[in-house]
Amino acid sequence: MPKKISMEIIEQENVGSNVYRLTLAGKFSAQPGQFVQVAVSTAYDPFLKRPFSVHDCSANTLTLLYRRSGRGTSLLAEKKAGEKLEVVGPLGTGFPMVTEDKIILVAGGIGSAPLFYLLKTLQAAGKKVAFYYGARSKNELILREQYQMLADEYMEATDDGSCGHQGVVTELMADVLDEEKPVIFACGPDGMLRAVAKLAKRNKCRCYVSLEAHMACGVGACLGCVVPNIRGEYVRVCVEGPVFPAVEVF
Amino acid sequence: MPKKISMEIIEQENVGSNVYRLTLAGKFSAQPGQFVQVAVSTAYDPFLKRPFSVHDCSANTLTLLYRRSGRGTSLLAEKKAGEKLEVVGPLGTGFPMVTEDKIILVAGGIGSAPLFYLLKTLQAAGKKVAFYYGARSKNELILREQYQMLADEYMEATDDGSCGHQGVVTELMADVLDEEKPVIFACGPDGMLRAVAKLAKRNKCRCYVSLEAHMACGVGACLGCVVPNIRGEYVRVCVEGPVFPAVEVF
Amino acid sequence: MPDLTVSLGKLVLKNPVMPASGCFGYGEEYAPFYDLSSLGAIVVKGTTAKPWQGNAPQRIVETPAGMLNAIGLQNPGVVAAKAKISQLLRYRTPVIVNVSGHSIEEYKKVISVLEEENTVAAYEINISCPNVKAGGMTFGTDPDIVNKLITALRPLTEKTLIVKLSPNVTDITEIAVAAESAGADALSLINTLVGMAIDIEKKRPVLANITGGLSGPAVKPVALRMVWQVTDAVNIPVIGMGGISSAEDAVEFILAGATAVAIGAANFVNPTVCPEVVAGIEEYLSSYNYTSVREIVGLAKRTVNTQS
Amino acid sequence: MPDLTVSLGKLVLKNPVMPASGCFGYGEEYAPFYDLSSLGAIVVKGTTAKPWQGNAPQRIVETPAGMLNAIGLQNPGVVAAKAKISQLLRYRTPVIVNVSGHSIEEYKKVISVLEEENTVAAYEINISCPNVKAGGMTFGTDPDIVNKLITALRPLTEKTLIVKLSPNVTDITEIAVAAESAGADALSLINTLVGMAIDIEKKRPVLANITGGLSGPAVKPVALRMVWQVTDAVNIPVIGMGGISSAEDAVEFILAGATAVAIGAANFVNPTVCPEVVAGIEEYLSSYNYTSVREIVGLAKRTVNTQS
Ligand SMILES: Cc1cc2nc3c(=O)[nH]c(=O)nc-3n(C[C@H](O)[C@H](O)[C@H](O)COP(=O)(O)OP(=O)(O)OC[C@H]3O[C@@H](n4cnc5c(N)ncnc54)[C@H](O)[C@@H]3O)c2cc1C
Ligand SMILES: Cc1cc2nc3c(=O)[nH]c(=O)nc-3n(C[C@H](O)[C@H](O)[C@H](O)COP(=O)(O)OP(=O)(O)OC[C@H]3O[C@@H](n4cnc5c(N)ncnc54)[C@H](O)[C@@H]3O)c2cc1C
Ligand SMILES: Cc1cc2nc3c(=O)[nH]c(=O)nc-3n(C[C@H](O)[C@H](O)[C@H](O)COP(=O)(O)O)c2cc1C
Ligand SMILES: Cc1cc2nc3c(=O)[nH]c(=O)nc-3n(C[C@H](O)[C@H](O)[C@H](O)COP(=O)(O)O)c2cc1C
Ligand code: FES
Ligand code: FES
Repeated sequence: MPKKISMEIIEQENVGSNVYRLTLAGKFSAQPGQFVQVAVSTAYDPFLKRPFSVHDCSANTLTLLYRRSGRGTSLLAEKKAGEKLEVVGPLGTGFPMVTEDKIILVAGGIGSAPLFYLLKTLQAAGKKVAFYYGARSKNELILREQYQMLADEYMEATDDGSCGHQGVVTELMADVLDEEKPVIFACGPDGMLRAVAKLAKRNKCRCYVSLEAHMACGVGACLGCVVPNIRGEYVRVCVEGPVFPAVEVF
Repeated sequence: MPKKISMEIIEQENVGSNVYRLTLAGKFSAQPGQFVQVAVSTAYDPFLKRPFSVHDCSANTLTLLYRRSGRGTSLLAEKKAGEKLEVVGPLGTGFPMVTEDKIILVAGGIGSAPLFYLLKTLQAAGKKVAFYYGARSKNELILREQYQMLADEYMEATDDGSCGHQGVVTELMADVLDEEKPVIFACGPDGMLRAVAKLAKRNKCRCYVSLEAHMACGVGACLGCVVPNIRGEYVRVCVEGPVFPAVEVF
Repeated sequence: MPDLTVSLGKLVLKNPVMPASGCFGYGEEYAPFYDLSSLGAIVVKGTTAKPWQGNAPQRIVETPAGMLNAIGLQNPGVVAAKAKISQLLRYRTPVIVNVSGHSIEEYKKVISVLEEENTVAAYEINISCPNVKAGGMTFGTDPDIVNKLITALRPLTEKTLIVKLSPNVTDITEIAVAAESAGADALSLINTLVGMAIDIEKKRPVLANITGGLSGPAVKPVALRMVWQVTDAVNIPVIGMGGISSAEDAVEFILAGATAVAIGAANFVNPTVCPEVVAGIEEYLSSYNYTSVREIVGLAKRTVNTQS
Repeated sequence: MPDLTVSLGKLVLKNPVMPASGCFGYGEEYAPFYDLSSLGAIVVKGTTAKPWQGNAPQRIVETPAGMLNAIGLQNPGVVAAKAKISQLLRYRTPVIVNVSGHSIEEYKKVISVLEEENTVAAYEINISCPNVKAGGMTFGTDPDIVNKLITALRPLTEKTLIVKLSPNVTDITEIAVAAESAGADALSLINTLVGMAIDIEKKRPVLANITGGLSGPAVKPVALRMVWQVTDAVNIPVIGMGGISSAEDAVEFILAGATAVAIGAANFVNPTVCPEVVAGIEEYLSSYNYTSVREIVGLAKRTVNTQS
């Protein structure tokens, strides 16, 4: 059940070029892949709350990982420990629990944000989790060490070859998909998600993707965040998503 | 010449119930009674800059004294040392230099703000300055000790009698005006200013009052801040004022 | 405790606060945040005769102190909506259905279907949606068409008939009077102002629909002025809306002449804004010793008239 | 370095940025902050045949991301204004005079007096001021009156005649077309939206005039939409304004179809906004390798047409 809650900032760390990890205190629980809406201002401008995935959470903390990319995230990045933030959540439909034991997480840049909590949750449930991480360049493989350390398998790719395989991350996945038929959970830029979904389809793997959309309410009331599903109906990213079976939306 | 300048907060002190003294660093100079416009937000809401009198200034600092009374001053009160503020100033017409040697300053509550710098400037010019300070209650006689210490004469009055004479400050002034014919400089609530002006007129003393008005530009361009003068013409508080000869406006 | 009840035609509300249509889905979305029975009424999404798919995304964009939306009245159609609406009855607060269409026939269809059961407390006739190609706002800018539409709908129901006006007109009082004389029991205003935004990197409009409807705090001054004007021009009650985000905002609308208020975009930013506004209005009334909210409806006009 | 020059009728501007009338006094107020010759033009306060006293205070009030003003066209009258205007010639940038009046005769008087000398570069005919009782906005909401007024003024001058439109209308293109067909060389839009605010403690309108004109970032989406619509409907250049506070905002208006832009309330908040916008437009053009600002006038429309 979502609620509106005022949380205190415990820590705000710059963990990479323009990327911040924000840890908040307060009673909070969520499923991996769910998100929260965060107030970046107490005035009327910027007006809307900002959606961020749950990067991590425990009974008394919520951690977000975000890239400073516009007005709202810039204001957020200026906040200091001790300040309060109004948060609404948990929201949306996260990654499903699956019966398969072999799982592949595919992250593109800051799209790694929800996959940390997912990785930990899956491992706690006894799954073997491979982590495939792609980005334009090494400095966009945010917090790569933490995934490298935790994941049962870890592979990385950069467009410019500054780290791992030079090329796109899907190029690393073809063989594994063919042989092991894992379930795939992916989050990242649209182009990457489509490539992953295509590969999954070809290899008959189940694949779930986490989408982004411009949101107002975040709770399903405004119909602002829709994407077309394969039947051409508009479905809400904030309720039916943000995680969708890839075959539903691509 | 007014300019737009980004100033760093050196200190922000709470010096009384809801009153703050804000010290800013930057090359700045002003006449007593002039004011500045301060940006309270970098976003579009609150939209307008806020006008504050120069409470004190030296070659490299500007000090403001303000009461937290609404949205803008609340945001201002949250700012911390090290943050930057955009300031436009010095603006307006301040208190005139006068040839008389005996001067009375009359302050009503937070209206004392511009009179500190005025007091120091007048004394530096060799004037004898009496300071008459009125407020509803002792806790609104902001920074009373500093005026008490500096002024050549110091008198105070509160509505509730919690400090000094019980009653309005003008009740303390009648005799002095009659005998010494000082020049009067006053700043405070409209009712007080009118009472001071009336008393001054009766005693044939010259009297200058500092007015407030809702402002947009602060530089004379919008005609938003006008008050009617005695000829019924609208004059700009931000250019022709904020200090006016009392006989011009009351 | 001050009396918060107000009347819109035959309909009595326990308090003057309701969500604005399209900003509250079919109600359930905000049920996790508070007890919906604390609302004066529940107003549901614009409902049409057949299902509407709505506009292509991007449908919303933030603007200074506001937002643009171009949802395009996506809704499941009146038959499916009816089922959802009956779910709301358990909240023991009146349900108001916002009715839209491309033609008079379509509006009639919606009301006829809903009249089959006694679930709806009032109809809000949306003649002002800026985001649909035919119908919608075009209905709301011509007094003759408004008169024709409301005259056609009036016989279909004994329920309170509210007409929701567009602010995108030269003279909103003209439309208000047309609606009143055709038998409307109350008026809602304002719907959104037509606006747009351009993406300067992509060099094209941000919204797929090109234009959208502006709402939120940015529009409050315009909405308040229109409520002031319309309540001078008609004798039926007005539901004021446009940018209300706090009890103070709501009180401004009531002092300007609104009998009730609706809250739209502010729900998105603060999911508990509606009950907070109810509590805040009550506090305001108490602090000035008013015994009923009805005492302050239009009070600012009386103040002006007394002073001048 | 991209070419920033644009033309409004016969008038060539060195760049497309100017202050909006009423937000820049008679120019001198902002002279301490930067060299006024960096402006594309200087636009002075609404000027009338006789001196106008303006409205009683309170004249302005802040609103979410904007402000309301009810100045009521306080100005010293055309004769005194003429002297101030000649002072501006030393900035070697065109001076545009905003002309107002209660009647066609009064508008004519202003132009006749200013035509006595060759100081003014263009006239901006204000048919849209919401803050004066007679004339003002009433002129701007009726296409026939607009046509009559501009037809009467056109023979008085060979200078560029700009007509400033009101956004408080159902169909702004209708008014735009009326002005164009009566001989206007260019259009300015938008003037302010009529709005109001209420003081809930005093229980009366904040502004002595009751209503005022809304401007600032809050209105930008509405202004941009109207520029988009009007530049579809007429063939004369448009000066876009309404909420412009940054070069990005200005570029949005130019992409929407504006040939030049004017900046109003943002001057109050940032006294150096005008030259900053000039520099920012230049930077934008350079970053996309445009050689002239004229290449991007209306570009967002062409993008939409190509894509659909
Ligand atoms: C379900 C969901 C989860 C997300 N999780 C994360 C996360 O964990 N980490 C992270 O860095 N980012 C995440 N994003 C993207 C994040 O919401 C945007 O980066 C952020 O809103 C940008 O705000 P801004 O004010 O800085 O940008 P601006 O461009 O100034 O924002 C203007 C408006 O556009 C919206 N907007 C801008 N970019 C996006 C975007 N990519 N997606 C949706 N709305 C956008 C803003 O919310 C705002 O309403 C998520 C988005 C969604 C929908
Ligand atoms: C020339 C001048 C000098 C001033 N000097 C001081 C000073 O030294 N110390 C001090 O505490 N106050 C001073 N004031 C008053 C101060 O400007 C207001 O208290 C402040 O603007 C309130 O802002 P807010 O956002 O907190 O209030 P809000 O009520 O939220 O402000 C809303 C709007 O009203 C305006 N406003 C509100 N109150 C006043 C007021 N009293 N006068 C003018 N505009 C107002 C604001 O600027 C803003 O535009 C001065 C005012 C003027 C005109
Ligand atoms: C996302 C969204 C959807 C809306 N949908 C409808 C609708 O279906 N029918 C309607 O009459 N008004 C609709 N409106 C208009 C609102 O009901 C309200 O009139 C307007 O938003 C002004 O109020 P606000 O500023 O509080 O949002 C919608 C507004 C928004 C923001
Ligand atoms: C204080 C003030 C005074 C104005 N006076 C005039 C005027 O005299 N003549 C006129 O045509 N427009 C006048 N306007 C309207 C502006 O020129 C401009 O059209 C409007 O404010 C929208 O631009 P903005 O949002 O950038 O302020 C005035 C606006 C303000 C805020
Ligand atoms: S953001 Fe409102 S429905 Fe998804
Ligand atoms: S505040 Fe603009 S003229 Fe004084």
